[in-house]
Amino acid sequence: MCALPSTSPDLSCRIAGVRLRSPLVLASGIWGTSPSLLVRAARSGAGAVTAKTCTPEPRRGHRNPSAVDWGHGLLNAMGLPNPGAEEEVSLLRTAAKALAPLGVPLIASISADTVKDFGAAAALVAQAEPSLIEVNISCPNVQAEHGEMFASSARSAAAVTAAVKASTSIPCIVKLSPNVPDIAAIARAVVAEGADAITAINTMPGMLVDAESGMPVLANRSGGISGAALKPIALRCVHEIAAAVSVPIIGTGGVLTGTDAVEMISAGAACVGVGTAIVGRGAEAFSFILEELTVWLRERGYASLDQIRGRTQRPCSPSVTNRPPIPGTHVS
Amino acid sequence: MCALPSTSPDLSCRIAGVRLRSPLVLASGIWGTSPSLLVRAARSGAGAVTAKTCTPEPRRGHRNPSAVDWGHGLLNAMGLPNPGAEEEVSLLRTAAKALAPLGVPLIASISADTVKDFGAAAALVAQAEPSLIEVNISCPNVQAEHGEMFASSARSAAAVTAAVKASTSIPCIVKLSPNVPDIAAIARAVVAEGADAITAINTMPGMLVDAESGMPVLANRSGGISGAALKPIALRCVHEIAAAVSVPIIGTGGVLTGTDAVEMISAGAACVGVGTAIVGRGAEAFSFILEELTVWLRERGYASLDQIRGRTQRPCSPSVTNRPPIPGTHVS
Amino acid sequence: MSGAPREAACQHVAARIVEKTQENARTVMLALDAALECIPGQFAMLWLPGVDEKPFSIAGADPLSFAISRVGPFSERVHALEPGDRIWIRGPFGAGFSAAPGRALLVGGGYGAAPLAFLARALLACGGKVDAALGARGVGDLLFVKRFRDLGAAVHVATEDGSAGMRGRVTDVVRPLLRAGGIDRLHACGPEAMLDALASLCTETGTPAELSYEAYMRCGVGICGSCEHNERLVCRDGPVFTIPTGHASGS
Amino acid sequence: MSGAPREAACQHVAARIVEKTQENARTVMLALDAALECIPGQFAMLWLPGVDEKPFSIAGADPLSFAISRVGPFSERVHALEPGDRIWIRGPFGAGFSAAPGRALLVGGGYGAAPLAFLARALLACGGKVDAALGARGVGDLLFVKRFRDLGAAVHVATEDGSAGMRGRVTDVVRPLLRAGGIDRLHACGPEAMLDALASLCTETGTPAELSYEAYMRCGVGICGSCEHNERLVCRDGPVFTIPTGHASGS
Ligand SMILES: Cc1cc2nc3c(=O)[nH]c(=O)nc-3n(C[C@H](O)[C@H](O)[C@H](O)COP(=O)(O)OP(=O)(O)OC[C@H]3O[C@@H](n4cnc5c(N)ncnc54)[C@H](O)[C@@H]3O)c2cc1C
Ligand SMILES: Cc1cc2nc3c(=O)[nH]c(=O)nc-3n(C[C@H](O)[C@H](O)[C@H](O)COP(=O)(O)OP(=O)(O)OC[C@H]3O[C@@H](n4cnc5c(N)ncnc54)[C@H](O)[C@@H]3O)c2cc1C
Ligand SMILES: Cc1cc2nc3c(=O)[nH]c(=O)nc-3n(C[C@H](O)[C@H](O)[C@H](O)COP(=O)(O)O)c2cc1C
Ligand SMILES: Cc1cc2nc3c(=O)[nH]c(=O)nc-3n(C[C@H](O)[C@H](O)[C@H](O)COP(=O)(O)O)c2cc1C
Ligand code: FES
Ligand code: FES
Repeated sequence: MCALPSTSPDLSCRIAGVRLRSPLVLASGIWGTSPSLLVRAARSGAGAVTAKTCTPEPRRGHRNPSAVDWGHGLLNAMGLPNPGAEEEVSLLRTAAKALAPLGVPLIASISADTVKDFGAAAALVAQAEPSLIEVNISCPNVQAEHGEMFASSARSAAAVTAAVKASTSIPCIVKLSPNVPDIAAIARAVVAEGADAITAINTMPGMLVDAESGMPVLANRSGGISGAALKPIALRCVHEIAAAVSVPIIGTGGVLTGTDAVEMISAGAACVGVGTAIVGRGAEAFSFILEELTVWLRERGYASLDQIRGRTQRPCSPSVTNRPPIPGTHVS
Repeated sequence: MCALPSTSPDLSCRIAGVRLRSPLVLASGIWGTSPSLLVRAARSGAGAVTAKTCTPEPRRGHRNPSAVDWGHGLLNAMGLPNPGAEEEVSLLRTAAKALAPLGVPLIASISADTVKDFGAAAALVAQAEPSLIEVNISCPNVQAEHGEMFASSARSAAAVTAAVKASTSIPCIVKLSPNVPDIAAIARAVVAEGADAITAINTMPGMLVDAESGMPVLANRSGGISGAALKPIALRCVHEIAAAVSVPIIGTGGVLTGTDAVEMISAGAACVGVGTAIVGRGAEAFSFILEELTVWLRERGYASLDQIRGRTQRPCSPSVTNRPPIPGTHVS
Repeated sequence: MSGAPREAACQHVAARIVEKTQENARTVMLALDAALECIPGQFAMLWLPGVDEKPFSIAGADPLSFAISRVGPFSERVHALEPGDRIWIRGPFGAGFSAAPGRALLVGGGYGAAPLAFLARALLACGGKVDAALGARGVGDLLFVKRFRDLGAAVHVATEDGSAGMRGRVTDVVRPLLRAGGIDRLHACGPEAMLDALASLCTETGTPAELSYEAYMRCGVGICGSCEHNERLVCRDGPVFTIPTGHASGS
Repeated sequence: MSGAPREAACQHVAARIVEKTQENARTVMLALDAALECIPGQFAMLWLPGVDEKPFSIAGADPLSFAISRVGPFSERVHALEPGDRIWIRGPFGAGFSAAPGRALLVGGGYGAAPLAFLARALLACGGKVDAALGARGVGDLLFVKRFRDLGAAVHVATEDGSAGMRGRVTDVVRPLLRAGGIDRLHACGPEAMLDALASLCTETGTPAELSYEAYMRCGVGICGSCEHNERLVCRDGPVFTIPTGHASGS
């Protein structure tokens, strides 16, 4: 072990020209768009906060049960409850004002049922002048026009990106979904249309069943998996996207500890989304994770996040050792 | 609670005309194709056993680490080590002979890099006269001709199915992958080409990162998630497939207990694949799960699995209660 | 050693109703055959598969009980259940009341009394003294008067229509009690307007207080933000909040 | 209370080498700064990221130690490490030896002695007596002669080339010991041929035995079937098997 350097490591990072003093980003949908709760996340240590996804029209969301802790994370189908993009603008304005003195940028989040409406929603929330706009094409709990998420194909993901880019000059982040065969291809498609950053990933579709009643646990039957069970899926997606494109990635999914954040940045993330950690660690999750990350870096003498970013991309030397034997050939 | 009926519930089920005395199926890749280990699974309570996937040529598989228990299941990239289809035929023959007196059918499993080779592999293993042939188009640890799994698209999945069906009259089961936007569409495509049953699901692609070295933990970098973390993904896939097609489904993924088996059958599975349970519960996992399932059914007065199958498909009455309020509108 | 993996603490448990008691015109008490490790003031989610899931205060731990007032479609469905029927629960959620010796005044508005008899037993068990002030619109909404009397508490009643006790609001009976002094702590649960009035009274008289709030709940685990009340999450920071600090109390 | 979630028992831990001791011509003993709760006969996987991961017997628990013989590319890489360097471990895996009082004969072939000094300490601690029979091709492959002597064990040595002890195989020194009687139990680890010969000897003389086998390991957790040996999984049912039953021993 080397002696601890007296200076703290530099935890700042950048997304599309926006500087974050901490790499932890409040994930969309966590704590809604309540300005006071967004401020609470910022005070706890979030370097940026993402508002709840809003849609052109208000949505009531699904009935309960809408979120269940199943022991390996959370399964949720909130159903995007939100007051609609117009009302959202005033919430975002209030939030941005409260966040400014803290130096914490606000990320708006939008979703819609059609490509055109995505553009309109972007133009609308842009009025509140958020630092960034996240384009949620990957919510598993709402249906798009063709019955599939826009994040399902490179073509539809690109179309949404183009519509949003044409509607606003605020940098935009496209949020991708894990349940596709080749997430890198989707990433390339949205970057080709001008996406300034990528959030990877949204939840993975899943279902829980209550054995006694034989009913799905969620009122919406299926929902999205987040938390611990999502981490290896997210790490794999981030690793693949980082190898395919060069825009910054908000690595999101199952980051519960400082070590998880190290792993996510090692896989190539510019910064790290945090959501479900709050269920296990409470509202102070950000400060805990930030402290753990700081100690981890300091103990190992790292001065900045750049020094650990993308390490999973390094080539390894598999020819060093003998190859495994062919199995089964000796079986009697 | 009702009094326990004196008779045991009927645990038998059918896949494509083949009768299983127990609904538990040893999943492919567990314990390889060693005849003595397949017999061990049968003795422990498996109603059918699936051999390790074989490929036209022998494969050494990947270096270690090739399987890691990460606390929420297993991540593995064995890399399909197998002695090749020709050698496999003699292993399958030995296994089938040993299993016959136990009344436990043998399921062969094949994979290949091209549609044509799938057909050839099917014809080859058919020589050993397994009761069923499982077509593994969903191994995340090998690459197909076009760089994607055959299970990734309805078109390629259907092509493989057609090739296999043309090569053998043994009923075939197609094994699907969860990382697609719409698994029901793939299921419909393979059933249209004559698939006699479906196994859902294979592992979900994921990656673990070692924070200290910044390296992926698996020698193959990414691998497949199985066990606890996979269960809600598998339940959702089985539910969606059962709603789309009427062939039997071997519901596979994260079944660790008798209650898990109940949930899987409730989601529409004809029978239940078991793999990673062995890591936590040992070689006797089958007998434990079978006993738990039996007790569960008996305590509730169910006489057979038919009485609990597909309960998640029942309509619910969401209009009974008031809809949730639109959020955010009262925020100060 | 069958090595069966443990279940998550917060997944649903299918409980069976073992007893159903009519408490007032619109409230039944359900005793269940399940157990939750909990303290007074915490709540659970009650689920009827295919119908809905709603939050209810834990009204007793042994047996696990809930006092359910019929106010709408879900509570109506629950009222239709009989002993032997199933109801699904998960919990406990939230921060409860703290139990300390001294003289405590428990203030319940309508079905807000639900967690307070449970709390009274905990207070008495740790050597405290209990007064209860119960308010409602009319006698048909008054909850737990007999239960508190049976516990030996002094019970002060107010109804808006004067059908029982003093005519007026529960704050009208609380005010003189607080001003008279001798109350070490106030614990209350009920409608927001009542809680806000009590908060002013407690601030005025310097009485430490724990107030249990309601809010519309979705996730119940502090992540969705649906239950925000004055910058705090009722499901997680609360439902019990202390004044004047506004911080969560209990464990 | 930062509420940090627990890590899985079987994930890799990055350990640091604190001591490196040359034990014979091709074997080094590495002491690490990590801890594993384990018993003698269990093994761990040693991982060098980007290189490979291989199974090694735990040669001591305090400090956690491994005796590594240089036989190929991976063990060569491990030999190149120095104190202060990192090596990754996960485990323990498998079923170990059982420790009981009485007179035990420990038989090691080559680096098969690796778990036996650890076992000797456990046997002595529970009141047992220990004889050791160590065999190797030549003196350069003999392992732990001094360690066993330092523990007070009677040490019997055989080398095929006669460069130390009796010329011959270790079974040649074991045979008379077993036939003479007085050995309550035999524990052995080494090449399969040695173990099979010992199994016959033990059956012949009615000596209960625990034999530790090797096999090519992939998963290490009993799921892939790679390590099957006589219908059993070496990584999980073994590596220690009892004869004549063939069942796993230890905990
Ligand atoms: C922490 C907490 C503890 C509670 N404890 C009790 C109790 O012990 N006994 C009891 O009878 N009631 C209790 N309630 C209120 C109970 O949740 C509602 O009465 C119930 O949800 C009404 O459902 P409904 O379909 O019958 O009526 P609805 O027509 O849906 O609603 C009637 C009223 O209840 C409110 N409400 C509806 N759903 C919720 C929800 N998910 N969360 C909060 N409020 C809601 C509505 O805003 C409306 O004012 C508690 C609420 C909370 C938040
Ligand atoms: C349960 C167990 C305990 C062991 N304990 C020790 C020990 O304490 N000290 C020690 O020096 N060695 C031990 N070994 C053997 C050790 O794993 C091999 O020496 C090592 O893997 C060789 O790797 P290599 O690249 O240096 O040589 P290679 O050239 O890869 O192999 C040399 C020899 O080791 C065998 N081998 C290679 N990989 C494995 C594997 N994954 N599992 C089993 N055998 C393998 C090969 O078949 C070959 O015979 C143990 C093996 C097992 C199974
Ligand atoms: C309760 C809940 C609500 C969510 N709502 C949204 C949302 O509105 N928009 C969105 O893009 N993602 C939403 N998500 C997904 C998260 O932003 C995040 O991508 C996911 O939870 C994975 O991160 P985690 O494991 O840290 O929670 C939601 C997640 C949860 C748990
Ligand atoms: C070590 C291991 C090896 C596997 N090998 C194969 C294989 O060869 N062919 C295949 O179709 N599936 C293979 N699988 C996937 C399983 O058959 C099964 O679909 C998956 O593990 C989910 O089930 P589980 O959660 O019960 O393990 C393998 C899984 C594991 C853990
Ligand atoms: S109900 Fe979701 S945060 Fe409280
Ligand atoms: S190494 Fe995989 S079963 Fe033993």
